Amino acid sequence: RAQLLDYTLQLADTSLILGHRLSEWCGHGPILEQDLAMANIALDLIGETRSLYQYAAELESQGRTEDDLAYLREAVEYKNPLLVEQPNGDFGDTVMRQFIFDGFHFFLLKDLQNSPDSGLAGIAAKSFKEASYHIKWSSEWIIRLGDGTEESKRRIQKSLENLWMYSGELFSMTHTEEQLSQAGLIPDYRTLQPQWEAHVGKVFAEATLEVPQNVFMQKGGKTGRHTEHLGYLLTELQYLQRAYPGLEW
Amino acid sequence: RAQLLDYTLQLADTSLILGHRLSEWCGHGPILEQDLAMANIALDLIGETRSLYQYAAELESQGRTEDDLAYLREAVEYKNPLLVEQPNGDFGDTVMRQFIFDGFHFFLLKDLQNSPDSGLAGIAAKSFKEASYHIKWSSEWIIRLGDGTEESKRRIQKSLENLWMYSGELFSMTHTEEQLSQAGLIPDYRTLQPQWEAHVGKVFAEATLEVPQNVFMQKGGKTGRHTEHLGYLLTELQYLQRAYPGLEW
Amino acid sequence: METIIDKSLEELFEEKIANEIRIEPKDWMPEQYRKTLVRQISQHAHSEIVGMLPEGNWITRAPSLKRKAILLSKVQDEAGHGLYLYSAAETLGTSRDQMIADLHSGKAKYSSIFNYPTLSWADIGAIGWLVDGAAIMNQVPLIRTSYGPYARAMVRVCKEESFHQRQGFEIMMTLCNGAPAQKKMAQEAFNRWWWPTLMMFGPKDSESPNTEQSMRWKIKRFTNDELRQRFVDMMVPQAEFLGLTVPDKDLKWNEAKNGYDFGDVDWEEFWNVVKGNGPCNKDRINTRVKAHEEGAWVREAALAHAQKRVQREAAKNVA
Amino acid sequence: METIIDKSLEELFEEKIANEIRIEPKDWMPEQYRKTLVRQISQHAHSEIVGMLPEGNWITRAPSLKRKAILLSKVQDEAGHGLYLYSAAETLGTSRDQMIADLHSGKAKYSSIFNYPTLSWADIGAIGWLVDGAAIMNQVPLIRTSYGPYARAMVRVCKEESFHQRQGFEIMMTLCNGAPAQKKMAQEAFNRWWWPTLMMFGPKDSESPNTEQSMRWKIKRFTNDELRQRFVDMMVPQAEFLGLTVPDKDLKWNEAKNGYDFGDVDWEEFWNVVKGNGPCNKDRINTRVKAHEEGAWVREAALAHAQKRVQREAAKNVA
Repeated sequence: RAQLLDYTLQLADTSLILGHRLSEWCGHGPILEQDLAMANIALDLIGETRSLYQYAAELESQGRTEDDLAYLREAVEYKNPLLVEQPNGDFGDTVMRQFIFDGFHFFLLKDLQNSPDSGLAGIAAKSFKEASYHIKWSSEWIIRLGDGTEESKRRIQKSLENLWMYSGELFSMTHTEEQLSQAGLIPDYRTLQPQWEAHVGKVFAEATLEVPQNVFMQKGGKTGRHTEHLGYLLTELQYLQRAYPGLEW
Repeated sequence: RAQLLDYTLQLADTSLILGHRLSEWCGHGPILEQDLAMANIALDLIGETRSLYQYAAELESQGRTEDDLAYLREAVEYKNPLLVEQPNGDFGDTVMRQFIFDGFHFFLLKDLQNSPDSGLAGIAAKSFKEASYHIKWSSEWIIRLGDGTEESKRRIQKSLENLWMYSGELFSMTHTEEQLSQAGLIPDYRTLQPQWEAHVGKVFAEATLEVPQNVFMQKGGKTGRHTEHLGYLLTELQYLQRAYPGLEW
Repeated sequence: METIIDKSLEELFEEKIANEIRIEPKDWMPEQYRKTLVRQISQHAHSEIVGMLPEGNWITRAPSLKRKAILLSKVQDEAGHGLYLYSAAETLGTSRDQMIADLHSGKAKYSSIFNYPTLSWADIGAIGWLVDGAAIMNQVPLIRTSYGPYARAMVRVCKEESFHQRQGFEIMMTLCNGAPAQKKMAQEAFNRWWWPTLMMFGPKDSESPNTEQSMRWKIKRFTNDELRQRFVDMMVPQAEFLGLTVPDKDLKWNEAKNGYDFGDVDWEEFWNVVKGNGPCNKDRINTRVKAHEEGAWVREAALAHAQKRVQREAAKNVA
Repeated sequence: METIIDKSLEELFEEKIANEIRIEPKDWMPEQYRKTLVRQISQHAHSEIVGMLPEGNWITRAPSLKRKAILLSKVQDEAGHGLYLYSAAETLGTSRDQMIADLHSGKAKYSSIFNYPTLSWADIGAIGWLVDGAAIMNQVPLIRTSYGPYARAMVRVCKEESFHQRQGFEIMMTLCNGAPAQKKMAQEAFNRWWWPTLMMFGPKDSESPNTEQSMRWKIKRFTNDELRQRFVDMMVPQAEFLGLTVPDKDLKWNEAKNGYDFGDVDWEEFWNVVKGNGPCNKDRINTRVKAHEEGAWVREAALAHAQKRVQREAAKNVA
């Protein structure tokens, strides 16, 4: 149960932080339609976040609420992988971060729908539909930018090179994940990775992008060792809850 | 006394916010020597800030400390003029913001040293020496950048055009300032302005820069109506004090 | 000959207007009617887009996950409104690109209210409650406006706006029923937004040159002063309900007119903001221009890719 | 002929080294000595400059005005150290520009410790206490290093560093005597910084190829393992005093050697960070390169202006 809580929090932190990053785009997108699309994905992720934190609060049964869990922890207590906390950069960086994540998210939720844990399974089933839209959106944009102009290709290839080192952590399993997987509650990520690689490889090929080779994979976020970017994100995210503890909004 | 408190807070907020902005440069300056110089000015301003808040706390006598005053107020309660909260932009923007402020600061402190209020006079005397260094630094840089390369001239002229609209507020007197001035406790800003204009004009002439004409002067900061930039600055500034109320650090 | 045809077209047009029959994109319409509409609809579209910024400013700092989702969703709705309205304006023969270029050059206007900054979370409540309230009052009559696409866009816009207004009111209510610091925050925001909101109805009738023609064409249905009065009469009781003090010492119930007397708007401030000297005019336009310029490579790539696809399809069909 | 002269110069050099006489910039020195020194001093200078970043990361979030001023002043001191050290290295004939270019290209190294992120305020305490502590242990012997300008720079550097270390310890002490959340923060930071700090003394002696020659030339005075042992022996009691638990289950007092036995550093992590794969290697260099590139126009302007001045002076003198 403690491990299930731990894992649920990790998923919640992940969608929270990525949703937050996407929401930073609101009003600043390159095309009005994409402003809408990114807000949509952010909303889906925040919705998923809420369900997950609510479930975590239930598992924990200490009277903490979704907002306590989202707003009142220290940077080192957040368990999201490093990828999702990376800054937005340009639109290509955001699309690439999303694309790397979406494949993972899609295949994970697909399996997680069948978890014997009905809490996780229910949330996964709902979010899986949304994730199917996300992966379509980001894959299309990878292809458009890769197989677009010379400039767009140069930029998105660069985004790929900058972000690829954060892709490995998605599939590297923590102690908690290993145990939950052995207990059959969550998929073995080693079975997800080939599916993800197939999808990613196909899209990159169509986008005429080259996957960087022999990249040293960074990890740490899932055990609370973040990059310095997360702290600044949290100062904004948590500001009002910190400034006025315990109030209703 | 309430007015003196109000005014002291306004001065403190001003040096706090400008010092904070300068401190954001630390480690990111264009030349190591200028990294040092900006940190130096920031330190002077933070030092001035502390003296002013300490004096304000004394005037208020409600048991609040310098840190309570610096860290635990809402954006609309800060009374700094809009100029000092403007983002750093490039080095030229920072130098221009500093230059516009330094002239005001220098001539204000020069007079304020003679205030019959010994609290203000003492702080002003100490800070005046530092301000003499600041005005020298920023004036020299205005000249260097204005009379440097074509690019530097274009940039610094642009900085001037962007920031000039915030210069008027420095000399526009609030109700509090009018009354303190009439009571002889602080100078009449109308007498400071010509001195400032003479200095600024001389430097701009040497820098071959053109002062924008017929600019509508923005104001509001001195009465708590800020730009949206201040809020983000405060989320960082206040984070720890807000997250852990009432602790020693 | 042409004159005669034109005249009969004009007569037809006037007849439709008189009989409340909608004008549609393919119908003949006077050049001035078309121009007025493009100006008004694009201005309305721009207002939605620029209006995303002050509220967007608090998305990352929203105080709860629920509020964050509601706010993000609201700002997203505004982007959606912008889209319908640009489409409606495009039916009159002006491209979205052209309209955006006019916004960025300063030729086209947007609602001045968005040149005020959002300084606290309560501003999000105040904007929803007051600004959306005023917008609805301005816009509901537009559902009956004479130009079809605009009228239809307004149906959806107004429906969503009243939803937003309820959310804004709810934020204010939560703050006003909350801790003293929250109530203070609400009052402070109310103080800042009250007068700018009254300015949203435009200049006094005596100084509004376009009103008469627009009313005649049924683009506009009420005068500025009429709408302003209705707004004050509607909002004062709501403010009282919230326990907020209207920042107007001249406010007084006038039994005779069955409405409130209220102080005069600061018209100097009004015209300053209209002329581009509001607290955020420069920031707002700079932000939009920056987003547009930084997105240029994305738009070019999307276009280039679409063209490649078309060419590949064509090549396939030939083969 | 030349060989003979060289030999006698070399003998002279060796003699000075043996007699602890300082080598000065104009003295003859072996090419390898010069190279080793440039590498070491520039690496040291780079470490000061890159080291500004992790701590600079908390200046805007320092929890009190006093702490903010102390931290800013400390980071400023590091910039100052960078300056002296670049100057010392320049006396060996390599320009600051060249050294900075080598840093940015990845050719030159800096202390790996700065490739770890600062994630909480306690990290500022931990860095001051542990990292500066280790730096001092590495650097104090350098006051007696054979190259004059380096030795003299180190006098000032070490003096300021021990001041910084005391400040770091004081932050830790305040946290450890504070609320439970603060103590937890301190322990968590200690857990993250302990091992990377032990790595600061470099690879094991058995795997440190340059040590022997550097010791012979008295550039270096103690081996890596010697310094690491001294550091552990010094810090463990301090951690105990603070009430912190050293994150090493193998740590144990060894009466026989009158020092602590301690666990083995994760050498795989060590080499990874050295090779550029640490958590922040890319961010640190990107940040420095960005600052340098964005500052190019400023440096060019300063140069252009200085030249204009010189020309104007010259013209005046001619006239």
